[in-house]
Amino acid sequence: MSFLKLEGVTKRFGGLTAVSEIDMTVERGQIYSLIGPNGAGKTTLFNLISSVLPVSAGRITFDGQDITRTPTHAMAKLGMARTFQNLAVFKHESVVNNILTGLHSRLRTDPLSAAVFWGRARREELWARERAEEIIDFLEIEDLRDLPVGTLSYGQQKRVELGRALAVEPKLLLLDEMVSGMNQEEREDIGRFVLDLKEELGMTVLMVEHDMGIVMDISDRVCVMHHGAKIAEGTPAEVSADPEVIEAYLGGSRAA
Amino acid sequence: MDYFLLLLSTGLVIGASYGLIAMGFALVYKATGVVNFAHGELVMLTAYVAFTLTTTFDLSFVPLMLLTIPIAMVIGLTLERLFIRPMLGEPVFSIVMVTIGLAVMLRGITIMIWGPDPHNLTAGVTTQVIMIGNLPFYAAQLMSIAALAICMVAAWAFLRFSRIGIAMRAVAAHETAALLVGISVKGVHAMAWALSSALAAVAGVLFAMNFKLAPDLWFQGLKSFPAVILGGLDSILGSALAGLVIGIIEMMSQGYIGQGLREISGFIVIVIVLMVRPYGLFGDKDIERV
Amino acid sequence: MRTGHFQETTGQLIALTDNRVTLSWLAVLMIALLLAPLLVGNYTLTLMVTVLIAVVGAVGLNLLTGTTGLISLGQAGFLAVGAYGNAVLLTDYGWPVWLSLPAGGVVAGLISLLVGVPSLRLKGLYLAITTLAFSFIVSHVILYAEPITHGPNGIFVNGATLFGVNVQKGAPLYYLALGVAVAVILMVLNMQRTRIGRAWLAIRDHDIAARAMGIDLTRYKLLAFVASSFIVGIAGGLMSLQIRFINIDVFALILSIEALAIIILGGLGSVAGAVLGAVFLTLLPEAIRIFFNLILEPGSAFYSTYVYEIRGVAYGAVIVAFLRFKPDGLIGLWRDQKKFWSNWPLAY
Amino acid sequence: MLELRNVQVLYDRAIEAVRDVSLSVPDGAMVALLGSNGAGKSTILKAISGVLTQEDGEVVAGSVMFDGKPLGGSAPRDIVRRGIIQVPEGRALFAPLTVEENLLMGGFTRSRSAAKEGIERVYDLFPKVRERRHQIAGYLSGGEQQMVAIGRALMAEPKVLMLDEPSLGLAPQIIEDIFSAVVALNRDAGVTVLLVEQNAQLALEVTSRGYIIENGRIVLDGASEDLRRNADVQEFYLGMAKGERRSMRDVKHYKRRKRWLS
Amino acid sequence: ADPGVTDTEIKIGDVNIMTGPASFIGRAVSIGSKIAAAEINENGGVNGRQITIVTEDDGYVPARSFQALTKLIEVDEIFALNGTSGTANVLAMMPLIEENNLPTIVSTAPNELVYDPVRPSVFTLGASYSDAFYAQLKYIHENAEPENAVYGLIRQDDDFGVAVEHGYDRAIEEFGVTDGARVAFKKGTSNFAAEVVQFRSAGVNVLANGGIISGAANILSEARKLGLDLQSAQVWSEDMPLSVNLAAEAGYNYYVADYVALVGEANEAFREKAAKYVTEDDLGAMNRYTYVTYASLMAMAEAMRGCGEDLTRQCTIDNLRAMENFDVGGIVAPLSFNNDLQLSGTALAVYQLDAETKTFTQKTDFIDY
Ligand SMILES: Nc1ncnc2c1ncn2[C@@H]1O[C@H](COP(=O)(O)OP(=O)(O)OP(=O)(O)O)[C@@H](O)[C@H]1O
Ligand SMILES: Nc1ncnc2c1ncn2[C@@H]1O[C@H](COP(=O)(O)OP(=O)(O)OP(=O)(O)O)[C@@H](O)[C@H]1O
Ligand SMILES: CC(C)C[C@H](N)C(=O)O
Ligand SMILES: [Mg+2]
Ligand SMILES: [Mg+2]
Repeated sequence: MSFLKLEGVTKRFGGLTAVSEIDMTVERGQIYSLIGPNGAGKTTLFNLISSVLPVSAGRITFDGQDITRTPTHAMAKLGMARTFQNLAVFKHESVVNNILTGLHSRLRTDPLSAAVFWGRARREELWARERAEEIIDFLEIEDLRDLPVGTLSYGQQKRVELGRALAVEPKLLLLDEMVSGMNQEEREDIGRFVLDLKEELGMTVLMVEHDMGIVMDISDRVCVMHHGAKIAEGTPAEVSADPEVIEAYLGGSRAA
Repeated sequence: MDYFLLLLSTGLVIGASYGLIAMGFALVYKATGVVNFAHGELVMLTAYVAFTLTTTFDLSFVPLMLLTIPIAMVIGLTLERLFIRPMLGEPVFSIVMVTIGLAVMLRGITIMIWGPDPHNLTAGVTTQVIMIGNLPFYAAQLMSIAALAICMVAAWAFLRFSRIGIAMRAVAAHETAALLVGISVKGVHAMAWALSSALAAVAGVLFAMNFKLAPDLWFQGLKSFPAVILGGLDSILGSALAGLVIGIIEMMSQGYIGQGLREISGFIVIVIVLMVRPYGLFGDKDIERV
Repeated sequence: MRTGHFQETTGQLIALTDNRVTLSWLAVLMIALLLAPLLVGNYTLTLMVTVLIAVVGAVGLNLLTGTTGLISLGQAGFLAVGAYGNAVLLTDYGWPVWLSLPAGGVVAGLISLLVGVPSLRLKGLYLAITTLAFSFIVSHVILYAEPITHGPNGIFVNGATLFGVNVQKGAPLYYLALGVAVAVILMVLNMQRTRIGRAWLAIRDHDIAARAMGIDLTRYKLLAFVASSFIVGIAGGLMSLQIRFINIDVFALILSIEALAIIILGGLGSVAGAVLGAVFLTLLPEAIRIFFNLILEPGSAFYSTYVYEIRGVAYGAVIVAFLRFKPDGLIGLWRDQKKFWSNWPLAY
Repeated sequence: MLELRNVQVLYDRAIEAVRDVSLSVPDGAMVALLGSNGAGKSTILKAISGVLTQEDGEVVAGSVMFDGKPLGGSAPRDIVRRGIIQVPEGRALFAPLTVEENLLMGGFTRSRSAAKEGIERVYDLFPKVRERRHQIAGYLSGGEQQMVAIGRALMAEPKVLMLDEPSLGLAPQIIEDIFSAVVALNRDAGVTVLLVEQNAQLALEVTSRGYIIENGRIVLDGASEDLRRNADVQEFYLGMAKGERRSMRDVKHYKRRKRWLS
Repeated sequence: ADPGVTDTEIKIGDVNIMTGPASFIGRAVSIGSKIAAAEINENGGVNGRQITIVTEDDGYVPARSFQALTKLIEVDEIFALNGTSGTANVLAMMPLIEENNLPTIVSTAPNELVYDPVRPSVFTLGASYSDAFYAQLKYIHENAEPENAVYGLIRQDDDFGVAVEHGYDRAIEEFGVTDGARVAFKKGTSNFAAEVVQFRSAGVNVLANGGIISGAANILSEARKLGLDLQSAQVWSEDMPLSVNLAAEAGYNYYVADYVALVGEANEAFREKAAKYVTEDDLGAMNRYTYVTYASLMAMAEAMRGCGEDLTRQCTIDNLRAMENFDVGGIVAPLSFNNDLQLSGTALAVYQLDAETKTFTQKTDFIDY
């Protein structure tokens, strides 16, 4: 049984079909990349999978459940987390608070116990803080910990977003152009890190990237979208050799 | 039928007044993203200025407006310069609060200058009753409706034929980016305030002519909120139209239901409309894309 | 003094404050507040009660507007509901005040759902005007629901006693208000350092990302409405206890605007800011009055004609001037001071 | 010539983002500014275009000179009128406006007819944008937005073009198009270019000179060619080991602590 | 001794509408106090003690009235209260008044809610709005009623409006006339077009016009537009010069019933006296609220005078309670608080406006209704 399965998934915005009848299967533990020209519909597809937008047609199953109509906020609990292409951080909040917010679905504190901050609320907060600090350490943003995220540089904010998604401890992690705005060294780190997520935690990672370096190096499978439709799928090698893909996306000289 | 038509005609009169005030709100909101809580006070203040002008110089309506409007614009520019411009780049919330503080000041200053006594403002306009068909009107009432129509056409032309209209939206949408393309954010703000004050003057004078001039005139600003919201905060023409709609709804709800509902009917209507259209009838939706 | 203070355990990180200096100052403040009735006159005590009520109301509004980003101009409406809830239950149904006061809050909380549910999709000023509409509608309903609310006649609020002591005036009222204020502040501070508070902040900053993090917008927005109105309702109840007479004129629109002014001047989103703002704005008219008494000859012509209006103008001017120089509010001023002293003498 | 002399920038009067930075961009040159996240690249561009105040930032020391005259204190509008145009990072489009309106605003300082022509040129450069001309800009895909942002800057017919990570989120092919367009502008129209870019490979290929900034200070500068041969630059900015491109699977040094994964 | 009294001074408090659109009332009130105090002080004060007035503004907001009175009691230590703002404002001050046994004469809000139930230290000067409307309608019914009379009522939807409606009810019932239409409006309304259309379609020709100031004027103006032939009864606020200025334009010779002498010798004498004590400006700002406040302070002084050297609140209250036929120069009917409600000055005269000349003529004597 596939981990994430899309069948005939379609999204229309008025007259524009941004995603058109996509069938796609991601297996557990895979690093699966989604590539394609600008405006191909990759982010939209992410939005459909993470239920940020409702599908116009089609069916999505995740970990054995039909999630086609599941509300967005239920996704985290099901084990799905994502980052956003255009930065969707909580600007006025500190880095710690951003990451703690990622832990939301893993905590249960109710308003009453929160109000007295006794018992569960306190225990949970202690636990959450420790998790958050680990993530902060790991991303090497200790010195930014208490700064409002809105004042950070673009790349720093992306990192915070990644931390926030990791805090969910998802089974499936969706990364939308994670490495854009990062330099090579940082990209390599992220690449290495994604591999570790897969290898050591068995996490499944679905990523959208324009950086062919990282896509070709670490993906298990690559799916290519163009004008909302899937035009190719396969291993990195297969895809990069596909003439249609070269024509539509990679362009002559830069095919990696 | 007669009953209905009478209600309708009076609805247009008060509606025109809401529309004119609402347009001023929408204009400033469109360019600055700020609801100017002092707009009602501007309406009041400019009406008082006109009052002083007519009583001092014995002016008739047209010269009065020709004199009042530029003065209003100068007032608007001055307020913008003194109170709003220094807040450029600060959170919208704080700027809105500044307009609230400004409103408090203007209310007090108006009473300090002109005293609390209410006045008639006729501006040399006849108080004879004019019949249109079998519907009676005062001249000043017809002038309100006409003024709304004229301002709507002017606003339409302005927005349609100048890049400033787009620049205003650009400034409200992204101040920094507007600066980076060479738009003078200050200039756009100043212009919005000047034009909005001009509208306030028209609205204020006509309101005072129809409903007396008193230091509670500022309250019409609040009373026009339903129109601004119904039309869509940033839709200048939408607000104008919505003003008429609210005016008519008020008259109808009083004429057919009563129970003091009239004064809140506009607010009830917007609550209902917003449930269906969260950005009013013609407002720009917030763009939410991730 | 503050430099060199580092947190070493997670426990310290989640504590409201782990700073001994802060704690000692708070203790001093608390003691001073507890002793106040012995030290100050009746009028000052009445003012302090008014301040405390404003604090409660502001902390409540701040939860909705500052923390969750849902702008409300409906404060007067919620105050009215809470006040009427308390007054009717206390006076007409003979409930004890320890029940009627929170019950007023509960009524306000429940009624807030009436505005909360239709407002779920609304943003920014559209929501603000809707809450304004709500407060107009509330006051209309109160006026016309004569059998319950006594309509235009208003209600005299009497007979609130705790342990046999009348808590509607003097020191007992002060202690009641102080108790409520402290409880509310602690409660809100506590909520804000749990996932609930963070969910609210997340909604304010980016609602889509909030959803993706597992935050149910409907639930948390409504929770913000209910929690905020509950608190504001209690502030309303306290108002009714203090003034001892309510009718709809008591809950004029100006209250909504002043409440917003309080939290903006205090510093949006911060409980301490709401408290500072409440103290500042409630005492401002008093300060202005004293100021004018000092500079003006009593009996001068100017005095008799204009002094009252000019106080109002001064009130507006202080708000404007303050925002001009400190757009992020009193809490910003506070933080600047802290930053300055903790970095002093080394600049940045 | 655009020149920064010992510039220091503070945010909120407290956070020092840029310290003692001097750099110069000669007329008609293409210069790259590289550095890791948070190094201060965007801050430098904002200091030049005069929009730091929008974020409570301030140039507290040093000066920004253009053609021998200081830019400091000029309104952003005047800086734009002098031909210095910045493509802001993260696109910063006017979201509720249509694509065409966005472009039109890019030509705000120019005449109507010039703006009309400009729009056509942008459409020719980015056919994708022409397709989307009547769409609300806020709903475009990330890459499409980036194209509009660049197009909008070109509308002003810049003398100096400052690009803040123009390749961000763009498909490889489009990146190539943009870079060749910028190179062409530089070559044919003599437009001076200051390029902030994470894609160091590309940036050092097209520019003649490069600055590398870390923690708010310039740590390295020189001819782009020389930089490309510098071992550190190769290691950290170009992803090469011993002159060869290395695969990410082989990245072993992975200096991040693994604690979190345990 | 009680607070507010020294060997040389008695402090009298005044909480009033000194700011905002209704501040002409507060201003007129303080002029009344000023005249009375000046007159009393000139004549040797109250047993040698000079009267000082301490005024606080409430902006017509009840919560602020409460605060203001607290300040007057606690900080200024007033002895008695003589200016009391609107109805809701008095009610908000009531607990404090009772608690401090503060001698109080309510003169600007003679509302049933204020004097019934009676509070020991509170005295009310004036007729009720209810009686005022009844008086006018009665006069119209008996002297000026058109053929086929159809009555109509427009009133505020608050305590004040309720009182107006009571008078209307009483008239309708007593005269057995047709009740054509009743409408309520919210305080602050300025546009009454729909209401007047309602009156027209109901054929109303006798109107109980509960609008105040520009409201009343706007109602009449709409009526003129629709060509209504009206006998109109007004709130007494419509006899203030500033209201007349607004409303006369509509051309209706409307009625008011008031418990002050608007015309005649007493009024002239009062104006003459006033000219001695206040400025030109103040003279222009005088209106009926000046007269009533003057009258009530004179009554208060009289009561205090009766206590001799040993002035206490209780004694003042007792004297007020015993007051009978105290003459205040005819500006209101002689005052007698010695009744169950501690209410006096209830005798009303009906006046009619001449819209041309903007002057009133007195149509009836002062009569109790
Ligand atoms: N909410 C929306 N309303 C209208 N059109 C939309 C909306 N969201 C996306 N689109 C359109 O759908 C198309 C696909 O957009 P999407 O963001 O999915 O592209 P993408 O593949 O992620 O591109 P990029 O690589 O540039 O990020 C684009 O043409 C975009 O303009
Ligand atoms: N508005 C601001 N307020 C406070 N600090 C800021 C602000 N903007 C940036 N900074 C700080 O200044 C430093 C430099 O930021 P800048 O945006 O210039 O970096 P950058 O080199 O452009 O990085 P990136 O490659 O991630 O975009 C960062 O450490 C950041 O935290
Ligand atoms: C303005 C007045 C006619 C109001 C009235 N005094 C009241 O009871 O509030
Ligand atoms: Mg995308
Ligand atoms: Mg940057």
